[in-house]
Amino acid sequence: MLEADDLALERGGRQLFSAISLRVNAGELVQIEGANGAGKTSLLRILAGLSRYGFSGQVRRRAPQLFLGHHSAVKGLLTPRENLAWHVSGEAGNSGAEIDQALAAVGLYGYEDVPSHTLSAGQHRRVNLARLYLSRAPLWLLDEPFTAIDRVGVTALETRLAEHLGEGGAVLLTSHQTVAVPHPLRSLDLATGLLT
Amino acid sequence: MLEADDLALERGGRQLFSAISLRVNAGELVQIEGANGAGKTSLLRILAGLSRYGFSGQVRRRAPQLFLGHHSAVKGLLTPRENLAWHVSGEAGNSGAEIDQALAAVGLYGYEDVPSHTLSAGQHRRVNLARLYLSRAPLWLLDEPFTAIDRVGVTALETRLAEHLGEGGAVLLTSHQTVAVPHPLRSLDLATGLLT
Amino acid sequence: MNTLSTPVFCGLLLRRQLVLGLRKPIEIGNPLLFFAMVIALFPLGLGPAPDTLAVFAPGILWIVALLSNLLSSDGVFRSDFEDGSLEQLLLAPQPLYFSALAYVLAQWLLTGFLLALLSPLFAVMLGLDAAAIPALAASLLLGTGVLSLVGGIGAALTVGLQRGGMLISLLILPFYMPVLIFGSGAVQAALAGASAAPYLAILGAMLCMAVALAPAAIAAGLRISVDA
Amino acid sequence: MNTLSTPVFCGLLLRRQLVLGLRKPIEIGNPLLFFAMVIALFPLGLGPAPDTLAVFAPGILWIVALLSNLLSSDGVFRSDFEDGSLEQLLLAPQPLYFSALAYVLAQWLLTGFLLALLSPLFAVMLGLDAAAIPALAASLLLGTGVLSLVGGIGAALTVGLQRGGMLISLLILPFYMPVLIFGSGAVQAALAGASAAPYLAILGAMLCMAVALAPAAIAAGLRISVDA
Amino acid sequence: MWSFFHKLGSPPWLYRISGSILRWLLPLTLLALVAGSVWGLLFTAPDFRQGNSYRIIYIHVPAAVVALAGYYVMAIAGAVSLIWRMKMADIAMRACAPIGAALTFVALVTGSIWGKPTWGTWWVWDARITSMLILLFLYLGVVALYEAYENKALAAKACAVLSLVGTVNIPIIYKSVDWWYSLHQPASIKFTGGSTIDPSMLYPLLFMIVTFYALFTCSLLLNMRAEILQREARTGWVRRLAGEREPG
Amino acid sequence: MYFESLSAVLQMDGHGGFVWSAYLITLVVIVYILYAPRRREQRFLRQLRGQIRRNSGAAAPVREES
Ligand code: HEM
Ligand SMILES: Nc1ncnc2c1ncn2[C@@H]1O[C@H](COP(=O)(O)OP(=O)(O)OP(=O)(O)O)[C@@H](O)[C@H]1O
Ligand SMILES: Nc1ncnc2c1ncn2[C@@H]1O[C@H](COP(=O)(O)OP(=O)(O)OP(=O)(O)O)[C@@H](O)[C@H]1O
Ligand SMILES: [Mg+2]
Ligand SMILES: [Mg+2]
Repeated sequence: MLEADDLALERGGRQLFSAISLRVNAGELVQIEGANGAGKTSLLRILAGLSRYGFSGQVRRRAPQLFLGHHSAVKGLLTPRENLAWHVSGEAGNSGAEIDQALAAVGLYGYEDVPSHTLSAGQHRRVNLARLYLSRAPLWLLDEPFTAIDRVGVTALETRLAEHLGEGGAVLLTSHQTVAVPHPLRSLDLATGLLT
Repeated sequence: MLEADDLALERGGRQLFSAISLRVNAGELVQIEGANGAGKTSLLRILAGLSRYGFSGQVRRRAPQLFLGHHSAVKGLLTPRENLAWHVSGEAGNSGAEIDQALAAVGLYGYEDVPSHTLSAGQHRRVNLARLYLSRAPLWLLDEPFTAIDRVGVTALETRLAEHLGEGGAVLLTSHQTVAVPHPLRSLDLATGLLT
Repeated sequence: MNTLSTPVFCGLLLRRQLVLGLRKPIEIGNPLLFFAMVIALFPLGLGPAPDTLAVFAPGILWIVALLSNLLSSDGVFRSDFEDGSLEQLLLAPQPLYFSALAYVLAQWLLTGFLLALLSPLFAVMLGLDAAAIPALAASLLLGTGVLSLVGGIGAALTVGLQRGGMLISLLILPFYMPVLIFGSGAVQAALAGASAAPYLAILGAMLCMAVALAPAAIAAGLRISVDA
Repeated sequence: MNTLSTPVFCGLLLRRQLVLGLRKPIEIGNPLLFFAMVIALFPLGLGPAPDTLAVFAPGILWIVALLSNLLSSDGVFRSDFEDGSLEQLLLAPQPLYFSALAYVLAQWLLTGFLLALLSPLFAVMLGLDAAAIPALAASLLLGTGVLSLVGGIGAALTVGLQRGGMLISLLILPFYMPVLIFGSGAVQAALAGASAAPYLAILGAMLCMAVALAPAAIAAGLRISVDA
Repeated sequence: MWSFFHKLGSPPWLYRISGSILRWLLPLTLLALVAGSVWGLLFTAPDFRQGNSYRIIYIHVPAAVVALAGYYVMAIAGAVSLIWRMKMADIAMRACAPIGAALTFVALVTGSIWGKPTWGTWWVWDARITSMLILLFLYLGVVALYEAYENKALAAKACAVLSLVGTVNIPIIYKSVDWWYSLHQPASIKFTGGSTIDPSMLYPLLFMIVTFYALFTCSLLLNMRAEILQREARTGWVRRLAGEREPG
Repeated sequence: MYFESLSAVLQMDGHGGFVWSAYLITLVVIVYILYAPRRREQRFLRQLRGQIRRNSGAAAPVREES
């Protein structure tokens, strides 16, 4: 679904990574690993097409994708329901019932109509994660999706990832935690460029 | 160092917690536990003295404290060194060498003079965490200090916590991860109000 | 893929921006009160002689319209940049050109359009001749559209910067100047008993050009800003 | 505890705010350029006739000073609120009164003070009589101090709100108006050949009062905002 | 033809060729500046109305003319950089802005100095002066935007967008300012218009205009050379160059 | 030569101050626009030499390009 060849990036006078080649296939989860500042987010943004200058190498995107970054893209003034219904990602058009279901799935049942800025840090991120229950994009690019989520939430998320992989989707994520899914899991070490 | 009696808080029409009593002594680490939205951050802000209205119960602060919240309090336009040297917390006056040492301790050696907004998410938080190496406050209140930090960083942080506890300090923190320190570790479950 | 069609998507975007602008009912009043207060500053500062005020009313109203546009242009994309919404917008399958237009339209409805609607009231406050009021409202309606579009370019180019606040004014104020000239020119012509039509035609032409070109520049600016 | 003494701490705060405002040398030019541009709007809007411009120059310069203060007041505490610095400031052992003063001082140095320094240049461009220039500079120097302090109160009260932008103008503009009246009054007195001293004395008294009282109000406002 | 364009896109080639151009152009320009100034200051007759103050024309008008042309050079370079993604166009565009701003500043300051003895005022809101002031704002906007971006490749892209928007707008700004001025018709001050100029004054003026173009070119090349080195800091040829120039 | 004496050149019938200050300011600006890029280039090369010397032990990543 996603192919990248020989990616290299230099930022602030440091070579972050080089010779990264990567192929993400259906039903596969790839975890990008590296220390803080290794360049995981930078790589993900290149793969998503948000960074277009300053790197070398090719990226071919063969399937629609869903990108969830460090920032939650949740508007504090809107309610969780509005946030999902009018999302700027353009991939919306879900019915109200679907949205409520997705919010319930991320544990926000009862919070559909409060302004999002009154939510706690983890609940705020969960609003964004509800998009994983709404999107039909086959390829997911997730940047530290588990940040600020409690243990129960992490398990629920892992279940959802497994479900998506089972339906023929693919996931590329960064995380400092280990991800437990009953599916082929490969990890890309940024420091060495090795995919294992 | 910190005593709280019979704290109760209601927000957005929900009773977040009630009958929370708590005593934090020197050399002790207390972890506040609860699901997303349980009220951990709210409780910590009450204990720190940032929330002064809307709760019931008493808090007695008997020692100077260091509070690190969800927000990093790191200015993107300033360099890490400047951020620590001119910190608005007022508890500064460290020499340049001390600051560089603290930055090195959190793995930011070589990043002392780049604008902080070019740092990665984890590095950004590490700038703030460097204050744990500079502060001489005996009581630390930390709200999810491990967010966005890689595994090596978490271990280093745990070492620092243990050191602080060994020196007679006390730590009150919230985290969704388990904290490994060779010291008495108690946890406060917000849902039940029990301290174990 | 459940992708929305471009018009529907832009409609939803517009709605989102309007709701964000007017989350609380009291906020519809704020921009108007702001205009009223700033306009009240002029008699206080320039001296309240009614005849001079009336002569300079077109210029004063236009300058206030321009400044209030400047003020609100800065924020069009900022909060969306900071919370990551802008990234999502760039990744959306719909063309960015039309999304940019929707953003600008929302901003215009909340500033220029409202001001144009209420300008007769302010004109009366400053003692402007009633004959010039239609020209004033029409010139504001057309001209503030250009201002919003040009302001959007400045906002898009500076939103990714750590200190965009002052910079955006430097970038767009020169481009605002022709609008100010023709806008206040239209009202002055009407005051002098001449026809305001040529001025309005020029403002209309500028608006057409801005509608056609500015969204492309905004889109380019947003891509650059998100990349930074 | 290695707590800093209050004067040292406020000095560091002031330095921090100034560095944040002027990270690069080029940024000192931005506020100046902004003033020049906004002042250039007035001839464009009101017409280039030198005699009317000269008459209106005191009012124009004072209105620009007021608006630029209004514009920048909103941001004094906002970024510090959003990134958590403000929480830390409230927890600092130093009295908030003096910290608030340091914030306002930094903002004033970057707006009012700069404008006062450059006002002679702009006055010449608008054709103001040279005899009135000292009164102009002095009135701006005193008056913008009051504006910054009052603006700080508005900023502190609204910083915690999701949409403070326009609200702050409504809160503080009424308090700005007396300053505008006495400020432009001082220049007009000098123009008319009378002494500007009584006006300046009133502005000075207002400044003293504002320095004494406003920081306390700002401190209270900040505590409320952080609590929300 | 294409190979020429290809070479134009190559930093080391441009660095070398600009060096050899500057070797003769720079001394020649400096010489011409001195010669033109001496010609204008000492060897022409004074204007019959303005007396000797008119000698400012030999720097005032060339600076104004070249400053205006510079904006178009910048915008064209910006367009090339956006459309063909040519690195050197980026660099040229970035170099134009400060030079253009400096020349505009010269035109305004010398004009202002000229205005005092001629019109008795330092400043009037005349159409030409006002539009030149706006041009200064436009240039400074580009400089400020470039400086504000941390990543210089993106800064150049942003400035290219801005200068293109400016190109569309400059004619509008000029027309509108003309219109604005004629609308208000202030009677007190009038330009005489350029048509009355005497050939004995015209030739040194033309000479100085050409010289200012050469000056612009020199400064542009010098700026581009500095910028090329900084952008190519990690390449072998720059490192070798630094080694060659090792003093001692 | 139009003027008879040096003092006539300097005074220019009372307009000398204006004319000469205009030329002086122009001179300063011209020197600046020619000198500033040169200085930038020299300073950069000096920095680069220092950097090369510092990194001479470790192999610095060098990109060969046309
Ligand atoms: C502060 C600004 C300026 C002042 C006070 C000023 C003043 C003057 C004066 C006094 C003259 C002689 C006019 C005459 O022969 O009676 C003149 C000529 C001229 N100025 Fe300026 N000027 C200024 C800015 C500019 C600018 C910005 C431009 C460029 C667009 C410009 C272009 C010219 C040209 C082309 C001439 C010679 C043609 C002519 O004699 O009309 N001036 N200026
Ligand atoms: N705008 C920028 N300018 C210069 N350097 C940058 C910029 N953005 C990022 N960097 C550098 O790139 C490196 C990688 O950043 P990135 O955000 O990709 O790291 P990451 O692997 O996602 O780290 P984390 O685990 O902390 O999220 C950082 O060291 C940072 O200093
Ligand atoms: N300003 C507010 N108005 C109304 N309700 C609020 C407000 N702030 C927080 N709340 C509510 O208080 C609850 C607790 O929030 P808090 O931030 O304390 O949770 P938390 O335990 O820290 O969660 P997390 O693990 O996600 O950080 C949330 O459910 C939230 O909806
Ligand atoms: Mg990251
Ligand atoms: Mg929390």
